[in-house]
Amino acid sequence: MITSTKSLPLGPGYEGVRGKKIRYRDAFNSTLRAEMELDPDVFLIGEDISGGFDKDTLEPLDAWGGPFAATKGLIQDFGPERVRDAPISEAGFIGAAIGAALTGLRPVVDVMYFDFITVAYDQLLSNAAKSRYMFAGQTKVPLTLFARSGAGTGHAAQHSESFYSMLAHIPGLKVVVPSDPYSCKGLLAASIRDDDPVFVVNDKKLINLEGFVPDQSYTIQLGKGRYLSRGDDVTLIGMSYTSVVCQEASKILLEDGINAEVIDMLSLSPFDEEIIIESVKKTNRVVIVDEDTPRASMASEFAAIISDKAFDYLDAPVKRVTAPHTPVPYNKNLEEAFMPDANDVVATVKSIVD
Amino acid sequence: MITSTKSLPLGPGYEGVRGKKIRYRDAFNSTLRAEMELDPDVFLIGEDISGGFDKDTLEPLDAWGGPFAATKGLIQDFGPERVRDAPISEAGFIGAAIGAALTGLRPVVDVMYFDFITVAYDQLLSNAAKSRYMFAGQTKVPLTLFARSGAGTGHAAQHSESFYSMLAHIPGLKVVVPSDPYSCKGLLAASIRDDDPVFVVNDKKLINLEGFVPDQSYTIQLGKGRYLSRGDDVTLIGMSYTSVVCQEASKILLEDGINAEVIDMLSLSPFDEEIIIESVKKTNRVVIVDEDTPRASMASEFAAIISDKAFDYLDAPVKRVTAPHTPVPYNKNLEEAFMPDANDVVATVKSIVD
Amino acid sequence: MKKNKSENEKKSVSISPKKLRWLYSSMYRIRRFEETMLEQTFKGNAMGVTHPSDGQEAGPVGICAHLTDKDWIGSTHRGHGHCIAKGLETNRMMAEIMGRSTGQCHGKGGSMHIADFSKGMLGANAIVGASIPLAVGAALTSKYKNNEKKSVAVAFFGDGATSQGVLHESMNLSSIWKLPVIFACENNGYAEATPSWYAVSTDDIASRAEGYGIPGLQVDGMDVFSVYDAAEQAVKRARSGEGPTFLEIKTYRYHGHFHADDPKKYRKQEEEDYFKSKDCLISFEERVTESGLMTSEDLNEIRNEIEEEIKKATDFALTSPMPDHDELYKDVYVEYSNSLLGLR
Amino acid sequence: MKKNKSENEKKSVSISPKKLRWLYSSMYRIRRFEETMLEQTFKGNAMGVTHPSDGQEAGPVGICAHLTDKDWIGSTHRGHGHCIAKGLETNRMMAEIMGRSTGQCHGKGGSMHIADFSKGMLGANAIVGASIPLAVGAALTSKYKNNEKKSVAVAFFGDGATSQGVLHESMNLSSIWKLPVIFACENNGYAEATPSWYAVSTDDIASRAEGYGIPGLQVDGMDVFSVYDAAEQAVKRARSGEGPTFLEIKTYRYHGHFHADDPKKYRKQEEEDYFKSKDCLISFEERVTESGLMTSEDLNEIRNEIEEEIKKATDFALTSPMPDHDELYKDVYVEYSNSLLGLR
Ligand SMILES: Cc1ncc(C[n+]2csc(CCOP(=O)(O)OP(=O)(O)O)c2C)c(N)n1
Ligand SMILES: Cc1ncc(C[n+]2csc(CCOP(=O)(O)OP(=O)(O)O)c2C)c(N)n1
Ligand SMILES: [Mg+2]
Ligand SMILES: [Mg+2]
Repeated sequence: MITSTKSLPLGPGYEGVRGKKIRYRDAFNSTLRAEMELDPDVFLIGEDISGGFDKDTLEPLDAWGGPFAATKGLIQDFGPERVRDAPISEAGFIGAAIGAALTGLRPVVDVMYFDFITVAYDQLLSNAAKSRYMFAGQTKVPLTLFARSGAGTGHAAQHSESFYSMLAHIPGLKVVVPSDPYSCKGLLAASIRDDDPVFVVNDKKLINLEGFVPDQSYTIQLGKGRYLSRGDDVTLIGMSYTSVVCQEASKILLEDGINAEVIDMLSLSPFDEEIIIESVKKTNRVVIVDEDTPRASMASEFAAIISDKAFDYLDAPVKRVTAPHTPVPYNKNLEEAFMPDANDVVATVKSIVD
Repeated sequence: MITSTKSLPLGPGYEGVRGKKIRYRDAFNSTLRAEMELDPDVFLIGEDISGGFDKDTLEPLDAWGGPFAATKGLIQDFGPERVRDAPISEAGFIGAAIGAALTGLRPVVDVMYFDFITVAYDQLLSNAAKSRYMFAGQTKVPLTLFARSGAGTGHAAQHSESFYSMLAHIPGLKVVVPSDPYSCKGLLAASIRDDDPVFVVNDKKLINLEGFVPDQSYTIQLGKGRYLSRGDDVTLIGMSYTSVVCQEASKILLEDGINAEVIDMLSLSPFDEEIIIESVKKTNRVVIVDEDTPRASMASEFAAIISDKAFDYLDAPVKRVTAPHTPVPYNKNLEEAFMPDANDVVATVKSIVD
Repeated sequence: MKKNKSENEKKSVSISPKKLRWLYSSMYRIRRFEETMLEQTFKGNAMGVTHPSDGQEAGPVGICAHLTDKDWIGSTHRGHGHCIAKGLETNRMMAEIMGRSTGQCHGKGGSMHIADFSKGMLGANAIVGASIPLAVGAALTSKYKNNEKKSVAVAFFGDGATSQGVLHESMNLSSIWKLPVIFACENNGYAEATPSWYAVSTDDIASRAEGYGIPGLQVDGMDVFSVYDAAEQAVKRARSGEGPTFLEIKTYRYHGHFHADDPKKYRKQEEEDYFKSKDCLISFEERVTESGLMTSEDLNEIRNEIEEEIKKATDFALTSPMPDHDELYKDVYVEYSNSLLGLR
Repeated sequence: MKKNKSENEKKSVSISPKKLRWLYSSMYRIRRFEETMLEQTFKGNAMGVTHPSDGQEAGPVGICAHLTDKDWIGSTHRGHGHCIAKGLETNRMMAEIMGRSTGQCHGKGGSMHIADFSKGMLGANAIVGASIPLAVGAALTSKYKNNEKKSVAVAFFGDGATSQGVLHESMNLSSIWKLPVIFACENNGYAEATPSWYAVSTDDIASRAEGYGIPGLQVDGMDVFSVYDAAEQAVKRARSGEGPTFLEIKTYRYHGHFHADDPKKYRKQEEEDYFKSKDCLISFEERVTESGLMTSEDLNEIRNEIEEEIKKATDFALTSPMPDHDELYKDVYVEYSNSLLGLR
């Protein structure tokens, strides 16, 4: 049922498969390790991923296990060539990673906080995403980047962004947003093995989430969403952490007799148009939930696709529940108000379900 | 009818007002000049806007009149302090412009090609757009940036972008897309006088477009769209150059007895929700036309707003005609296929009008 | 490059008693603010991550001693010291860290974004390197207004930030434009856990400035008099229209990178001991009492005043109300408009 | 810093006849390619803007003389010279500029994006400075594969690009990582119409490299032997694992910034005359004929061959078909998928 060659877009339903309950962060770390073991061309670049060096022995110290402990233990086992600690030069080392990808390696870059990608935005947009096209397929850019998005930890305006929609806008780039340990493993492995540049967005609020993860190696096909629960009354579309929010909302709705179908997009570019259309054709109502700010966002995109391709099946306005069009505030009450939560979703569903 | 204090969202209809037919580029240049004369705190920064210097006399030469001749003649009259030629350091000098804006000046930055803003993306997103919010209104960022967007001139993938939707996504930033000499003057003046950071996007295909421009000073309120033509059968929504495309399409459609209403958005952030809703409520059908690539774009945003707030009035799927999800190719046939044209719009309209 | 390694033992004599008092009280204020803030962070009263700067006090204090409210500074994630040296009020700073409505930014900015434009403090910045060009811009305003004498700008940043390209762009710009700006690199030897000997390709960061036609000085950042002297030269240069100066301030942070970081994991005890033996407060105390410029009582009195101030600041913060919900939507744009703000 | 101003008159003697021939034919090929391309641009046969590099031939040729197809170069908007020096075929280059399906990038890249990965040419880049870290990355691959001996990387860029922060980041990275990379700055005195004396805060760009622990050499870019010698040292350093070198190549572009730019508007005639008097082809011809290494007939023969080649290349390009419409959608991703590609 689960094989390493077959993709598993549908998530749960893997009873009988050997595995265990682990945290999202551990799924991430062990997948990085597995992919590095699998392919000697896979290597890491990022700030502080060696966690310092002993001044006398020059040995890496792995003081932090890398940002968010994502790379913990890897420097010891793979050494500084494969776990390359970088100065604070995002444009420089992401550019170098692209150059390495163009010449045959498979770099995996820890961007730390999602916000920092803006410092290297030109390298990402003009080089990573366009090289293959401009050079008519002479080359490919098997680059993976990962970073932590999202509000909720009091990191304020410059460390809490969820602007993945800007990345999904860019032709040539792929974007995935795993929402639990299972999808974290499958999507990270798929991203690293993919021959195009892929940005893996990890919401900070998911990092300690626990969930069942099969022991064996597997990938989840990029561009496929999954159902987290089935229902007839309304479709809830989540991505990254809002998939958790949608599940919470669906439980509350159930108490009021409303059967929500929850879709977890998993990938934002490419994204799974079919699953959205299929579900909306059945439920005839949809609420899209996104922590990114609303304007020209993935929430807008899904709404646009639905209002075009499922138009005849819609019984109610297409609704979005998103962050407001504001930066992320520091104060935790304000920050909580910034993030869409289950109550916001429930209220919106009730406004379109009679 | 036209006054410098009142805004003019509605465009044409200014018969009796003194003015003349001039090119878009000349409207731009003379507005820059007028705003510099009006306010001594307004100054320009950009690459090559002095057009070189005589080695012996150190006199600026204005060899090019600046990129696209936008600043022609200004260095002579305002001198190098107010027309500050910058090295190729977009992050540095846009950052410096933000710093100048924070401390009381009103910088206007020539970014040259739109694509280059990615080099300074962090300064734009993390500093220009967020400073006022993070610092709770202690300061403001009266910064204007302008750049040339769009395909059609054989500049290939890195000089032809129209990714204004990414900018419109950013809370704290404003984005305007004038589409003729008249709106160019009114929106540029309004942008420079505005106390928030505003990005003025000029499509290269518009630069030599001629149109009537009143002699007097006036502004067009940011965030207001306008009708370019009225009709009952379908609403066409254009922005920047696609407003021209929509007008062309409406003429072709008229021959087939289809009365299109053409809306020119003029501003993308904030944008004129009311005009869209008002029109769609009347026509019940809409096609959004955009040269930006489709995913998480302004076309998506308008579709999302319509499918939410005008849902009950829609008689057909909400349609987008955009560039494909690809970089801009060099070859001119391919480049032409990349850009949405009147035929694409007509075909799409016919698919939803019976 | 001129090195400037506190050979000037005599310097302190020429500083006015009032200024001496200011130097000490500012350093002590920073020290106690940071220690108290850490306590409060561990009690759960700060709302997010905090980056203490204790140990590094001499840098900002020695520099800001030459500045007025009309001068500007740009700052970083490790910015409380810069703020205090620039004259910000500790109660509104503490309130900001606790996310209160009385905070410097109404609780919307937090520890990494304290700003006070009335004091010439451009706002701390949490993107490494990103505030450097802002200071260049403030210097540009000064030059534009023909105002170098009254207004110069200082960009504070760390050794880690020297790896950001925007620093180099800023140096080149300010050099060709002869702007009144000072690049103040607080080299505390580490960027997070990464030592500067690994990440920075030179052990003489100040010398890089020469490639930009900017004088570079290296100063002992544990000695406020060394910093004071070097900054005096730099500020004078700026105010007289001669352009930028680069100061590399060799210093040390006593705590970890952020509140919960244990620096023992990547720093040697003897290194810490060495810097603590040169502590800016102790060395100041010794110097001024030995030379008879101040008495132990003077110093004691200052310390007591500051203890009191910080206690009051903490109480002020703890008892201040949270911001209104409405603050979420305010200040995105100058004109407050609901229709701009999206969907909820 | 070691200056290296073509004092080495004798050097040419030690270069093999075959290599000498290659140097001359490559420079002449670039010259004639650029002139022909300009003609074709003015005839309307190029599809967009073109940036000729004639005058600057000695730089890329003197450097690429030491490289093989396994070595990598990164290039710029003014990249035809780099391409030709690196061994790309002029017919497929000309076809690319004319947007033909037979072009190096099927007509999708154009003049500013010619690439040939089989020749170690990483693709020209139209964002100033942006290809520099790509070359660093190619050098990283080499080091990763323990392959410095076989594969080094050269980043070509202009004086204007030295103002981009990413250059400085790249220097620091390659210095601390000891990567086999050469920073080849072609200082032609101008970035568009802006002179480097205005925009660059030093008149010794190479000296900046020292702040990064990188040796910097300044060479006469009108003399291929000077470049050849300096590049020899730099490539040797790279191949032996000693790390990066910075070469500042003082050169001149004979034409304007792009095809339609008239440089007379911002450059003095005597400056142009000076550089033309040092023309790399003429000085080469003089040197080799005077020293008896080659005869005028040898040179003549080479020129005739190249004339023929360029003529053929132009015909090839002019008679090649345009790309299929389908090319618009190809190569966005490795797996060609319509569903990824949007709405039309
Ligand atoms: C662009 C960017 N990259 C990475 C970070 C994460 N980060 C925050 S502080 C820091 C280290 C900064 O070191 P340094 O400049 O020496 O300042 P210090 O912390 O030592 O005061 C890093 C890497 C960031 N905030 N911004
Ligand atoms: C990031 C960026 N900014 C501006 C430009 C516009 N531009 C193209 S070439 C050029 C001048 C480059 O000068 P230099 O590096 O000296 O190279 P040269 O043209 O002299 O060969 C400029 C400003 C660009 N392409 N990219
Ligand atoms: Mg540090
Ligand atoms: Mg140049």
